Amino acid sequence: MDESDSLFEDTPQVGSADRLTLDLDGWEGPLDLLLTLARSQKVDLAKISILALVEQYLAFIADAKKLKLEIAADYLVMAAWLAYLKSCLLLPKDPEQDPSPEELALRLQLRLQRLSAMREAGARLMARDRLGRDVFLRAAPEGLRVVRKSLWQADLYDLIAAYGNVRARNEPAVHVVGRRPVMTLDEALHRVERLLGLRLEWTRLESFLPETQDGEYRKSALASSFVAALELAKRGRLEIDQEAAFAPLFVRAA
Amino acid sequence: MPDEPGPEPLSDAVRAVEAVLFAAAEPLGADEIGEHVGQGVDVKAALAALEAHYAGRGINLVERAKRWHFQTAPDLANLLRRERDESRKLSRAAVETLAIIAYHEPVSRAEIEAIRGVQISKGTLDVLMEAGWVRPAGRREVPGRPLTYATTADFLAHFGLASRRDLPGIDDLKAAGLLDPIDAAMEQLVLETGPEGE
Amino acid sequence: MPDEPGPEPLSDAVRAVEAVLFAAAEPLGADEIGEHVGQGVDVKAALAALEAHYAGRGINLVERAKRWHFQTAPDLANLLRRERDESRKLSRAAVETLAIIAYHEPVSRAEIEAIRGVQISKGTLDVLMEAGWVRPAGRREVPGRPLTYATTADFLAHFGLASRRDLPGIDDLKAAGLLDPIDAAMEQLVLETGPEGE
Repeated sequence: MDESDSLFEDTPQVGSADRLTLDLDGWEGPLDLLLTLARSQKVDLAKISILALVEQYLAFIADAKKLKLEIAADYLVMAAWLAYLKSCLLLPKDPEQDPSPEELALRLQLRLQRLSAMREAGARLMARDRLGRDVFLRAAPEGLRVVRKSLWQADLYDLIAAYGNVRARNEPAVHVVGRRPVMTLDEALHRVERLLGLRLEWTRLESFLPETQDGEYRKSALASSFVAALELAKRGRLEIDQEAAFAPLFVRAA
Repeated sequence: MPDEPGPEPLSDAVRAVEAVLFAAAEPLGADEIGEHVGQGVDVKAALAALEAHYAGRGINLVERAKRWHFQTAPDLANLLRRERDESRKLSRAAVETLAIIAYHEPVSRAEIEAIRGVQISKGTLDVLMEAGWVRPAGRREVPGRPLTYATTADFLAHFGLASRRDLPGIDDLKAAGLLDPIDAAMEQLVLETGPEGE
Repeated sequence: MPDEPGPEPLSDAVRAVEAVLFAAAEPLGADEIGEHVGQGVDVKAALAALEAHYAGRGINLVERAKRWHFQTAPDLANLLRRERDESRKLSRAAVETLAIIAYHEPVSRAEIEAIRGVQISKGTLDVLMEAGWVRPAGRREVPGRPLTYATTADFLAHFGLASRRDLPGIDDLKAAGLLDPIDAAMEQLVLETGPEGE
């Protein structure tokens, strides 16, 4: 709020362009300064002499320069533009010039009128009976309250289904392991040892398995027979040969 | 408006006292009012006039312990507190808890949790009590003296039950397929991972 | 008390609306009042009756931006104004910016700057928005899509305006074309004075 504190209260009042109480920081830009100068003409802004206003402004800036005041660039830009406008207004009319100097002067006048109108509107707003300054609300209102009351919804089916869920969820679970046909290791050892006596050459391990249609039992028998073959090999009772990984296993009596 | 008289010319004193009391943050004594409205104002008379004026209105001027303030007429207090009903579906946790209480009452919170297999939050029981379906039902005479809960008459009325005996038994539930373990397992998964948990 | 009539029988509607508005912490619209006083109450008629009743009193019922509130009568400001209430003065930049927004809304920052002839610092709009008087009012559908600003209901309430039509002198400014952009005003002037040259 850099501009908020400094700019409102201490706006310099300039009676005329001649009597300078120079503080360019006091204006909010060239348009503000122009408006202040225009008001010193004491006529309706619609009837103001733009040429006179230009003279006032240029004189003001010249004085500021004489006093070696630092002048912000935008004031100098405005001065240059106004000097140009002045020369256009004074020179013989050039019909080719667009926009015409009269139009430029009129635009400047309209801008000043608008700024002036808003400045007055602002002042009138501020002078109104303002809440908290001139008029007051009730300081301690009881306040209105809206109490939200929940109407809970559930029906009987929800209720009994929920109970069913709870009970089902926490019903003690009984796990029954199904009986599966297996060939025990002992059985396989016995069987391989017995059959081995009948085979003299390399024989595939699978040929030791019993004839069966039961895939589960066959798998069990194969696994048990393999372990039995390893056990018998360890005891030096047979040899095992396999040409490659996952290739068929061959056994023969040692 | 037949019942609203047109503006009457009021004394400055009455207007001033009225405004000062209205804008005051606290009840004011006659002295304090006098400090605001200035010397030479008959504050007491103004207060009496205002008290009479507001006696039948929506707001009254009242004196409490020699201090005065405006307040809403007591018979209109209900207007200041407006209730808005909002229909809300009970959460699954709340329905289950309610069901367990209904089947097992009186039942303590620990027992509810044991049956549910899941902890219940304080809010769940609060909701059920706010709904008027569950009430505290005394303490159980065991170590810790836990509070037990039971259902209310409103509960029976809301669910259309003549008595708790009307609740279907376990066998009925089984027959209705409500004890199907696979569904229950799925429900359990949903409960643990779903957004509806407590 | 010759100037204070005795209590008159009031309609329930008037009493209820009076109580609700008195108790409300914020200005209320007719709809909101209706929600409190219930169906079947002619809120508008009650408001009109109350507005008339309080017109000459120490407190007044006023409408601001279609919302109603009680406030103290402006002529009693001197009794109620406390030193600490003297609100910080707005800077001239802020006052002008506020006026430009109020009279031209919605208006972009560039348009405000064009009227004031200087850039506005970021802080100026912030101060007005912080006061709750100005709000962003959407973007203008032109290249760059500049944000526009407008005033709020609080602005109208603070400055005692029922609506923007009550802005001081707005009709005259409108009639004089002083709220139109300069280009539009120039065209208008050319039309009025007839084509020159060409």
